Amino acid sequence: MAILADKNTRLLVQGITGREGMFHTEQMIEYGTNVVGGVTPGKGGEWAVGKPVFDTVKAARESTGANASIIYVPARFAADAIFESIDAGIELIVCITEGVPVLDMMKVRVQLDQSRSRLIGPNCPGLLTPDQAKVGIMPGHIAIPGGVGVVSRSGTLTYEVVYALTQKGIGQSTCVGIGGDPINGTNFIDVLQLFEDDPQTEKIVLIGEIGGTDEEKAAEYIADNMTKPVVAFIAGQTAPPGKRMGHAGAIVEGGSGTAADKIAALNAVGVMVAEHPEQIPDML
Amino acid sequence: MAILADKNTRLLVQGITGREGMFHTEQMIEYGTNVVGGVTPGKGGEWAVGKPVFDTVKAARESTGANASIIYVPARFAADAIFESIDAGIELIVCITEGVPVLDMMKVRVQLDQSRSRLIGPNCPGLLTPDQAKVGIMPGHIAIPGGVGVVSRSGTLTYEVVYALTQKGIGQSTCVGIGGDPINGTNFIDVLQLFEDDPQTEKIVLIGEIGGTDEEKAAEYIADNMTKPVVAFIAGQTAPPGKRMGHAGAIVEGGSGTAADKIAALNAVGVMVAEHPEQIPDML
Amino acid sequence: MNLHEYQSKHRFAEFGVPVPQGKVARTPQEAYEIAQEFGSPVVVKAQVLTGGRGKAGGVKLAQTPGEAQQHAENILGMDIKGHKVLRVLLDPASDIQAEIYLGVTNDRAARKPLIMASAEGGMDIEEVNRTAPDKIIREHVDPFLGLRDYQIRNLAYGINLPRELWKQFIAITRSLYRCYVESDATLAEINPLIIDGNNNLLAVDGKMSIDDNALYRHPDLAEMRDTSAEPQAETQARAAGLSYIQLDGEIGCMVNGAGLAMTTMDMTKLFGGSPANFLDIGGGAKAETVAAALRIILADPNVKAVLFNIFGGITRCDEVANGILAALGEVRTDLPMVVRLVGTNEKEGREIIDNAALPNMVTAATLADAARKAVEATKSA
Amino acid sequence: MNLHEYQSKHRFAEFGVPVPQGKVARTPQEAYEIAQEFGSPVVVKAQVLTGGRGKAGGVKLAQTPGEAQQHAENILGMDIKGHKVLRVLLDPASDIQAEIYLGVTNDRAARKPLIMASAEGGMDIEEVNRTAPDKIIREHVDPFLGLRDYQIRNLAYGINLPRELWKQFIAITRSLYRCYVESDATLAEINPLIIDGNNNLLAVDGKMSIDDNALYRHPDLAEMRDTSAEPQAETQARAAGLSYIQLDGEIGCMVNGAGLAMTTMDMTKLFGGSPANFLDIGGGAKAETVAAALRIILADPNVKAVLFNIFGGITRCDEVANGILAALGEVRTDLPMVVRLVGTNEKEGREIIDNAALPNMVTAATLADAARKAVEATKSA
Repeated sequence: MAILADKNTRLLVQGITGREGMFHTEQMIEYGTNVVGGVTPGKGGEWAVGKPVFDTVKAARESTGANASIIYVPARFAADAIFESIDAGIELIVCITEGVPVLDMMKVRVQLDQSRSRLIGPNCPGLLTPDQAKVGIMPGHIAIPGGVGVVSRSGTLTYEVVYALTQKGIGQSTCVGIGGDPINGTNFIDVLQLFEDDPQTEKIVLIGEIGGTDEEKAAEYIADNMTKPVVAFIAGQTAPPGKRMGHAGAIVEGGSGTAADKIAALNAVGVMVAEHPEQIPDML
Repeated sequence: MAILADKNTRLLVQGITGREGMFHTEQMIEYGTNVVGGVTPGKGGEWAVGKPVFDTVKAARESTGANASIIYVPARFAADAIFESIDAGIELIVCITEGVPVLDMMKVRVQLDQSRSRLIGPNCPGLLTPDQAKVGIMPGHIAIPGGVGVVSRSGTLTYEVVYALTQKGIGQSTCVGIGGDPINGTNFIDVLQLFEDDPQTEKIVLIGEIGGTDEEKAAEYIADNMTKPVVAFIAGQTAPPGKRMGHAGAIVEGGSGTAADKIAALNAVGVMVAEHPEQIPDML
Repeated sequence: MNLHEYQSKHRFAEFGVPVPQGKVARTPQEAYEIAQEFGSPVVVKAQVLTGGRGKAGGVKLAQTPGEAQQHAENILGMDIKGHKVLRVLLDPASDIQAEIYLGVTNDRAARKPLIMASAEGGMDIEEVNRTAPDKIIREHVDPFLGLRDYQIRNLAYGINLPRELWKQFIAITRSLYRCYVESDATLAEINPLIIDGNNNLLAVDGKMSIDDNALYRHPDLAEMRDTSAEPQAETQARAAGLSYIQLDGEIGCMVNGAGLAMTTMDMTKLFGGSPANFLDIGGGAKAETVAAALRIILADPNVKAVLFNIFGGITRCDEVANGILAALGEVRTDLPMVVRLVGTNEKEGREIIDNAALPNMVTAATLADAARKAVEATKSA
Repeated sequence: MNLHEYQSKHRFAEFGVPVPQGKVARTPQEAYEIAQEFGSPVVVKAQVLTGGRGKAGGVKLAQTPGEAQQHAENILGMDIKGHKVLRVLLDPASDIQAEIYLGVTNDRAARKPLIMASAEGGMDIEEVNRTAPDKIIREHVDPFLGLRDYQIRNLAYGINLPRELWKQFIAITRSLYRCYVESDATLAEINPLIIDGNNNLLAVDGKMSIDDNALYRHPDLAEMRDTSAEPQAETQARAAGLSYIQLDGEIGCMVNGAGLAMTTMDMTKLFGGSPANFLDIGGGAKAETVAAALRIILADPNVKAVLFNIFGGITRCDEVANGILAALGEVRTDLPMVVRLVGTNEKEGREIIDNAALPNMVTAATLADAARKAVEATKSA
């Protein structure tokens, strides 16, 4: 089972002919992901990494039956690439690109909410369902199949945790990097729900960090909706408070956003929070 | 019962201090409609037609508990007035204003589709639920309560039909003028569905006219979903074809839009179409 | 409101669409001078607000200024579907290698703008739509997002446009869409968009319609309205705030409300007559409005009877009756008239008309009765 | 990226927000001249990219040019929360009758812009939010629809703004929102927006933050970045493409990835030490990047030990190890160093470090082990 990506994923790569896109496409194919083609405007009809290149997502989807796409285009084209995949009816869109402007993401969210597409990211490492599909840039060899679902706002910290699990022989159902941007496509709650519904997933590791209130909301959600055990880790306990200008941010977000607040919120609903990532395998 | 408007309607009038707004507010109150207040920016705190005036719909709703609003503002402010009512969570919005630009209405539709509000109009005579509520400009005295639902794209032609029914002693559940603009808030199908679900409504009169394909779609809907009998009339059999420029319109709308097409579509699904409006009472 | 070809292309050009550097002539002499100035073969094109000018002989190629003058002489003054040709556009003739269709319009069913392209542009595009609709590529536009580049690429890909033309095509399509939105157009169409011998795209013909309701936002466009070729009565009606369309029947109709006006026309036909016009006098029925409408109806020599059908809603029928009588004080006529007043105070209204006892005016109780009487009046006239 | 008050107000003014006609002085003499030019009492305000300058004595009223000079002398060079004051803004003093708060920011929870107003503006607005949140009126903005006038009226109504000021308030709020959107701002705040003695609204203080990710769309704003007051190391780090924040601990941290970098800092604390910095070297670990990072860490005199924590994902650990050694060839140090390499080829990477046998460098297998070793090194140093 696993969530979001598996053997049935038919993946398109938006930006397949770029340096990043090409490199990671090779890696994904090597891992066994079913990459069915790529999209680069103006290069339709060419081939890249042994896959056909199309001018538009619509044309690519019609030709390949793709149901997922991964985006490696530069930040200034990222919103348009997401809109294009939404418009073409792609079910799962993973945006690796970092540096997408916030106002662009606000518009993306409005369109997403009216669509049937799910977006992971932007500014994320993507998904890894061990031995089935790698849709992103996580190093594939650090993971093994199993019953632990991992969801994280971080990149290398996620790898650290997954690696620690694997070292102790604890396999993962799916590892999901939702990205650290203030506005993204999928948040903790969405992924927790998917893990709750996934028969393969038995336990969940949630990796948060300072900023925003997503961890606090996840805590509420866990209390109300989750039957499976969740273990958490929050990065940034020693981070200095951001140099926030003006009062608006404080008014909107209130006092929350610190690691201490998040840990307290999670503890309050019975979620154990690790002191450091290497403790996590023993807490499961 | 009836549909859309009844004794429980708590109506706001947007543009209550204008000439049109004031006149029709008087008429609506005289009919017995529960007008709870009005909105005119900059005139909050004043009174008009014996009702309190507010600066914004939000403020008016908070003070009065309004659940419906009717719009009499000039065309250039109509879209904004609709957005305001949607944003304030008004359930039923009736826009009498004619001359709203098409591009404005396209944007209104996008917002409407994301909201829980229903819009009737623009460019319509509004609603009349005999002896309960008049939300619009239909002459109240031509209608009597009963079991016939009337839905129409026209103004005075609707009155003609309602009057003909009343003359023969046939009462109406609710009379709905959906307006004749190319893009409006509520179409035939929406209202047919409401009538189908309304216990008071036994039979339905549908009054269409040339242009667009709404009558054809209504015919399909009737065949698939309606158990109550529908009688129709289509205006414009002798109207000359519009002076359409270019090919785009023909490509989009195909050959349809004529009265003959519409009558054929309705007949094909067993809907009787009157030769002239005065035949309608005898056909019910 | 429809724009002429030359107006549309000028507007397109303002938004960056490449068009021929054409000029408008009002006389054959002007046509000669323009052709001479261009120094190349020219196309002489009738400027009329209707289709089918090609089949009517309104478009001709001229190799020399003399030929251009000759064609202009033939075309100017021509009647094309009731429209008199008062101007011709002279465009330098293009080397047409292929004809593309590119148009954007509002799709009322989808409630969104729709942009369409086809490799098989030209006059037969509607036929293409009937026989091979897949050859027309369609993209709906979200009115908030606007036309996105990927949608233009979908069009280019769908019509198999040679890759070396994509950049031009994308720029032109962006421009056309921007022109459509920023003009509050209901139609902006290039047909054909040609590929010329130098592999350049050029908008050889163009059409635009503007949303009348949005003209207040575009005073520059409102000024472009050409009333010179439309029936004088329609111009007068617009000035009087009336909605009027001239037809070729015998019964002049005056009605309040468009739907009821059409129904009234239909009824005259049903009873064996024919309507001379569509005329909606709008809400209320003040004497001056009725008088203006009456003048327009009576100016039509075909009219043999006049039918008034007024539904008094908020307005009372007795007021309307007085309005009609006052109007007849200003505009006298001997033609038979049938008056039907219905709704509020209809009895009082009918009495006022009856008491006036005009020899050529009768009242009717129902619409059927009114239509029948009007038809009879034309037969016996 | 944060803008100074004078930059923010200048930007606001470009969009139509009324602001005092202030000028910036870099010396007391300039302050004297500006005050003399204004010929009225002035406010002398420290320009620093941090809050709390009022309480620190960075804002003073001056009745005369001499007083302005004196204040400027006191304020220039002041240290406010680690920020050195290099400029003062001189604004003509305003006759403040009331202080309104007006700000727009992106609400990440709602995923929309949020505009807020309060009749109780001024420095205590956050206190108002805590004690009487209803006194702050909030309107979320649909990013496609933009801020609508009725929303501004909701704000004006909600803060009980006198009706005669609505027109000004609507114009200012429209301008502020447009400035926010067209600058890709994450914050645009006027606090206070004052009502002066002539019943005019005036933006007396202003703050803006710009989305760093959107600066490519705003080269004019990007040029406004003021690095003169930030720690030199942060400027150098930005130039090298590193993400670096200086702290006051003893263990220099070099990590790939922000989350892992924070975790590494947290771990030093957990084991009784303290981090000297946050440093994310990003993806890969090329020798020149490592060298640049190492130079920045070693320039901090507080640093007593260096901790490398690199997760080799796509990059192999043996490559990273070589990168670190190469960097140490360029940047020499005697400080104790702990290297933890994990992920792809971690064994090979650790062997390379071990084989180099640098006397002051040890490897660690786990993060806990690494943190513990680094902390021990600082204690014994």
